Amino acid sequence: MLALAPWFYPALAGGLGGQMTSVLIICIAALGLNVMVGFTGFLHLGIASFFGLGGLFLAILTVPMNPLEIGFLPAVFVSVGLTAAIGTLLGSPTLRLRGEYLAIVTLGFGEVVRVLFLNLENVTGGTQGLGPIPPPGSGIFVTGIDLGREFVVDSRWFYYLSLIALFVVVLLVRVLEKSALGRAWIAVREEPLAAATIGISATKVRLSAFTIAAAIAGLAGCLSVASIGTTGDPNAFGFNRSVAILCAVIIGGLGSIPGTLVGVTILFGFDIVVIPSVDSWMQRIQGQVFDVSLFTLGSWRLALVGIALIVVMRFRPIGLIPSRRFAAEFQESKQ
Amino acid sequence: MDVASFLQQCGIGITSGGFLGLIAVGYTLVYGTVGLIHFAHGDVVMLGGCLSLAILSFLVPVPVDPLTGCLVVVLAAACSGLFCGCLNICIDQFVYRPLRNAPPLSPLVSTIGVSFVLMNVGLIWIGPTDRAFPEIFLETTRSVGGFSIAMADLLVLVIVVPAVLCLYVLLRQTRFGRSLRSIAAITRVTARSGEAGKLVIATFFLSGFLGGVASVAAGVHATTINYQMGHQMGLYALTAAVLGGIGSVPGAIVGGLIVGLIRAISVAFLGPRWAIASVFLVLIIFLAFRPQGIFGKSKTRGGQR
Amino acid sequence: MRSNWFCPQNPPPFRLAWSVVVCLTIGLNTCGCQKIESNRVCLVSSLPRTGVSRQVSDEVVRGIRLAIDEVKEKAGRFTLEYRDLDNSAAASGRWTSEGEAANARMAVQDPNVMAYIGTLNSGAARVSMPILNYADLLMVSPANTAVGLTKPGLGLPGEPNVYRPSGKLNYIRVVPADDLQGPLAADWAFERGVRRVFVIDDAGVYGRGVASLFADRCREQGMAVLEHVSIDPQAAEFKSFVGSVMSADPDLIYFGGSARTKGGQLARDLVSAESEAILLVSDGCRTKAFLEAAGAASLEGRCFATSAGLSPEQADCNEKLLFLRYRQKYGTCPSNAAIHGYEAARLVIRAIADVGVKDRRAIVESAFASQVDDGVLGQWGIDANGDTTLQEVSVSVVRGGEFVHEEVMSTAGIGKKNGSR
Amino acid sequence: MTHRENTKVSEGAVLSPDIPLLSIDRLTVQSGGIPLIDELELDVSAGSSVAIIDSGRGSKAALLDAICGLRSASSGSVRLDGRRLKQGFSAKTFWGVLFTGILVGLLCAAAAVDIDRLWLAVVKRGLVVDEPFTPANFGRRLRSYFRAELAIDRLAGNWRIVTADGREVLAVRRDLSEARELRNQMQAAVTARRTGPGVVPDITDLVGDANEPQRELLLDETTLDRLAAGKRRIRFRGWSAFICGLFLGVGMSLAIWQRGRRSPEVAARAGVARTFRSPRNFPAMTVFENILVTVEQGIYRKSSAWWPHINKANCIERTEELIRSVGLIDQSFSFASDLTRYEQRCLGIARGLAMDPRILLIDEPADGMNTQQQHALAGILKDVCKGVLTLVVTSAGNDPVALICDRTVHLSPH
Repeated sequence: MLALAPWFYPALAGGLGGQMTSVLIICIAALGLNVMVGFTGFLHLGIASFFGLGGLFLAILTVPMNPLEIGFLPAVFVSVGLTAAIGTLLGSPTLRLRGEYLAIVTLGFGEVVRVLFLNLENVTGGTQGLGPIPPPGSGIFVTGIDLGREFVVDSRWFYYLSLIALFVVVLLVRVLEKSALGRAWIAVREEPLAAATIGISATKVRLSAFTIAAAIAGLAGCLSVASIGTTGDPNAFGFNRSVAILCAVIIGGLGSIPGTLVGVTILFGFDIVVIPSVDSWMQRIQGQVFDVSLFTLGSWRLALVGIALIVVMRFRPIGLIPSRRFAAEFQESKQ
Repeated sequence: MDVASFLQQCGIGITSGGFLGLIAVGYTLVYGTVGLIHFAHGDVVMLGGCLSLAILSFLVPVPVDPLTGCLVVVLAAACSGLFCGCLNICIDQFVYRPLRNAPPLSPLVSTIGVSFVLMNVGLIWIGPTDRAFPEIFLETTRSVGGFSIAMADLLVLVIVVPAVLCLYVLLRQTRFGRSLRSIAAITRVTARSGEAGKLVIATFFLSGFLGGVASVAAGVHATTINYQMGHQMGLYALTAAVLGGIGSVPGAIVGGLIVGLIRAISVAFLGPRWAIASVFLVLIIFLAFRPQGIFGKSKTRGGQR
Repeated sequence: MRSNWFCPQNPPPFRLAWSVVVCLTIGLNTCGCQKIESNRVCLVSSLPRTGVSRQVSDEVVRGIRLAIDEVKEKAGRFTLEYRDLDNSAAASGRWTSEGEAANARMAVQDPNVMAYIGTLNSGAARVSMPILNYADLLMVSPANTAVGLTKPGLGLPGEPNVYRPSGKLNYIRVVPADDLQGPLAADWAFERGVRRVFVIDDAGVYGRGVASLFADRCREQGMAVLEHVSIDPQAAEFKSFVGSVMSADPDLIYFGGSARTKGGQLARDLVSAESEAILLVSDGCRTKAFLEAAGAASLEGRCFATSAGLSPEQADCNEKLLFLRYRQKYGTCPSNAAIHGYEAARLVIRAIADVGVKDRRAIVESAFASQVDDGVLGQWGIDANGDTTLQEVSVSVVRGGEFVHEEVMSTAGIGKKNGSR
Repeated sequence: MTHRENTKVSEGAVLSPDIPLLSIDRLTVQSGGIPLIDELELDVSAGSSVAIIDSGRGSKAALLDAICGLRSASSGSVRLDGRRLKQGFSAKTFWGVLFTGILVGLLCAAAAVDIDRLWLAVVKRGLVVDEPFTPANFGRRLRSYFRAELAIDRLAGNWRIVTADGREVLAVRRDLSEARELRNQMQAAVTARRTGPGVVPDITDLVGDANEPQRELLLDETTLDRLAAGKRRIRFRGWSAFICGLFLGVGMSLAIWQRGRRSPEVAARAGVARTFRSPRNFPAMTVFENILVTVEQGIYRKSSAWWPHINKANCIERTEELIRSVGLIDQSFSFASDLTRYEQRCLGIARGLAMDPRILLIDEPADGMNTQQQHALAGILKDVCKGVLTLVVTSAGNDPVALICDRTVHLSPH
């Protein structure tokens, strides 16, 4: 049904489709974060930097400004691999730290990556970003129409691409969760001491989660960068983005995949989709009024998002759709 | 780079490190009592800066002589300190207290929500662009020996040093301080249970107050404020708190000084764009060697979570 | 049976999750005027409407609305509808590439949209140009000054053709590119007898570009470029950095950047460090915000700003129709941003009126062909690259707390100097 | 300190004369200066079972913690088969440390030679003067960067002669050929200056005269020296940074390794299993999962493969068998947090067994149980472990569980 929706609603071909696409893409990144925060229970404040890294690698590999213009798919694979590798390298020294310290280290890593993006202008393009990135189908002609053009002009194509990717990632995460590794993650989250005494090396387990999170976020980054056409302003990969994704995961319900999806859909749907459309709608009804300084939701976005977060946490502290595990754990910790 | 200018950088670093330390103390106190990283703290400080901007531009429209300047600034610091303290208490009572025994990450989200709201308030209050702090002194710098000292930095010291001393006295000599330290020493469960509610309120007020004082210092030091300032300084201060070992007050002060120094020196040597990166790199390397920070206590029983 | 031993959670929430997504899809499909209406034309602008750039974009939008107001919302037989899209996001108070791309796609997919006014930042233009180009939609920028967007061989390798995947041109800017402003500023400094310059930029596309062009021209002129440094626009203050500037002891300090990227803070710190050097800033700083942040009093008579075209203060406020209307509507003189917005909108409206049919290609062509005689910025047209033919840069100085026109430089100067070498 | 020992010969007790499985030597554990355990000597021979009896709470738990590495002893040693429960410096560790060191070194070197400028010089400039991106060109540009040779760059139609890192612009020309020629002259001058005395090309046209300095660029002595020194500088920077990074990385990884040496994981890998008095099961996992995860970990522990294959069916077999043996078969799909205290303790023991360890430390199994539960536990322990694996049980007094052991040790700090 969701897959068919775009055909019924041509509005999706336009900006709305693009906005929905970015929501889906952030869903992917959030699933990655959920592996780290939800399953192994460690606070990770730097997910957006991996998001950005994935996109950056894709851009470096594909843009016409750089000599090595390899195709879209291989570029995606390579950049996801590189992101995962970087995740491992960062994780291995730092993952022995205690919760808050690890959180700050991930935060710091995020900032360092952002600063690198900003300052290595020749590599990353600085604030202007790298672009335009040739769309997946560029150069391929199907019955006379250029697929690349379709990808660029009509956002439904990327909508589908990210939808498929989302399904794949959901399946992957579910499989992982049910695997031995997944059980080890949850063991570490629930009872670190006991987990240690049965020989689960918390560091290794967490490292695996960290790497997987990085890889998934990198994939999301690739998709986002490709759908936008440029890496854009590196500040978009900074602390704010990380924190927003984290909030989405937590209000959705830690450790539960549907919860994550709902959380992202609500939070980012609100920020990316609802507010702009409400604003444009309000403009159309106030079309006659020529005063520009009329009230727009946009200027209150931050407050609205913030209040939404506070309220949700106030009334559903364990998230909207908590996983049964997490709920049970919460009960346990209460008594 | 010659010695004089190097010393000058160190001076700048120490002054900026001073108020970073004060803000860091705010983080560390709240963490010590309710075990919460209070992400909104930086934005509370930002609002304090807005208030002090209003006060100062009302009181000193034109530059004045040093003594009155200092008095006015101290007054402003006190006002915004009170304001931030009360603001902090309100935030705690209305937002965090209901979540005392929620899962550990939920209050974190609320703090982020609060910080968004506060940031937006600041945006509405002082607008999106930088706002200049009024000139307070007639002479902006005074050259002593080889290198010149900005009056603003002296002023920052005038604000910060007494604050730190008062804090020390408060924590060492008074009953409040002792019980606070004991709580920070024992687990936080006591703080969650109702009987320590007063203590929690006091803690939030104290951290807010220090934040407010620091905000004036920050404004005087940077000479402009904007609504995203809180986010920036919050990051630095949080880093300072962690570097010093989160939960320990002297650690926060020392961490603040270190962060300030690193920042100033990296600005001088590597250029302004690498400040944040170098601070965080130093943090990461340091934690690899000493994972519990400078003054932090290492947990004996397998230290996860 | 055994399978769910391993995971004690049950799938139903999934359906819930998906249905939420679907509901959003259904609920929001109403936005965007989809049905083709024979006598209505949409005119969209995509600017950062929240956060740091709010002030500037507000002024641009005022200009646009004024232009539409002038023609009573009529362009030929069409009634104009103006939609003011936002390309910035809440979390970061600046333009986001997602927002920009979404706006561009919305405009492309809406058959009524015939022109796209934007963007404020050259970086954002890089996002939307290829999209709009594929759809042959006219894009008029009131503020992009990055050289590579239009001029072949001047920007990055491959520019500007990478932005023109369809091979046709559709991008016009009513504001001269940096390669006019930077060098002319250098010439001005040279004529003032400046010999030692210290160049600073904000590490942005615009700032970096204009600053390095200024620096190069200075070298050509034989002035000593002591250093060319990029500041961190996120930093709170530049005290320690200013120290190193002072130790270089320049005659003139050039800042390429805007008030949004800490231009004001920098100026303030420079002054408070008691530098005797004159301060020359690019047109991004020629705003009230800059003066507020820097403290106008301290800059009195020693801070100069270049701006493309004739500066508004030069023509006093009652001369031109625009100024009159703008005054009576908003009570102030229009800033450069407002004027450029106004000109962009006027260009578009004329093009639409001339063509008279909803044919995007035709509108683009007539826009390229258009020639403005009664422009606020003087007489100008559009050259083959889509650049304005405007060749003046006006220098203004801070007096009495605001920028006052000083003199006009023109590219004639550059030609002369080139001849002499 | 005295240990009153009374060994009673019970049927099936394995009294092994050879070296004991677990040997504790003069172990002292303190918390906050107060000695919980003082100079304890204890040997447990393989297959035997020991009950450690003490009325106080802390010291028993402290002993078990010290054995399984949750708490570090202030003096003395714990040996399993005569080997200390500590991670040795294996070849794997060595390579890991070395790898980290080299990696950090490379990062530092990249930062020192300014990777950004390197990219500019190697990738971007080639495109500017559009020469094809071939390995040959790549190598040439790389070398010329590390030789700090002058290069040609473009900005908005101006051809500029710049230093290799593009920081310093020496001259600006309007057409390429002119710039090229000038660049070659200057490069020749710089090389001559670097290689010292020898044939010095005529560079007077480069050194403009001071009277009319405006138009022509100045390549004065100091500039020449600076440029000539460029090669040495960049090499020096790169190498020194690499060395520093190497040491830093090695130091970091060694520090981390040192910290991780004496950790419960190590003890567990060596075959020490331990249950807690407050049974630390995984509350939000079903009983089944609780045991399954432990079984899997046991298999991981045993297999030396990098990615050991787990036969799911076998795991499930073993799990069910264990559940049955502790009599939790009815609760096997309820969350551990829903179990009664007794059941939780059973689960804890089952988890201990699931690792199939060489020695099992059980912390106060009898604590908070009524007598028939104690007897039940005793029964379980008896028929599950007795004679099969070594057992160390702590308890507060001579309760049934303690009584099944071969011998009892009273550690009583006087």
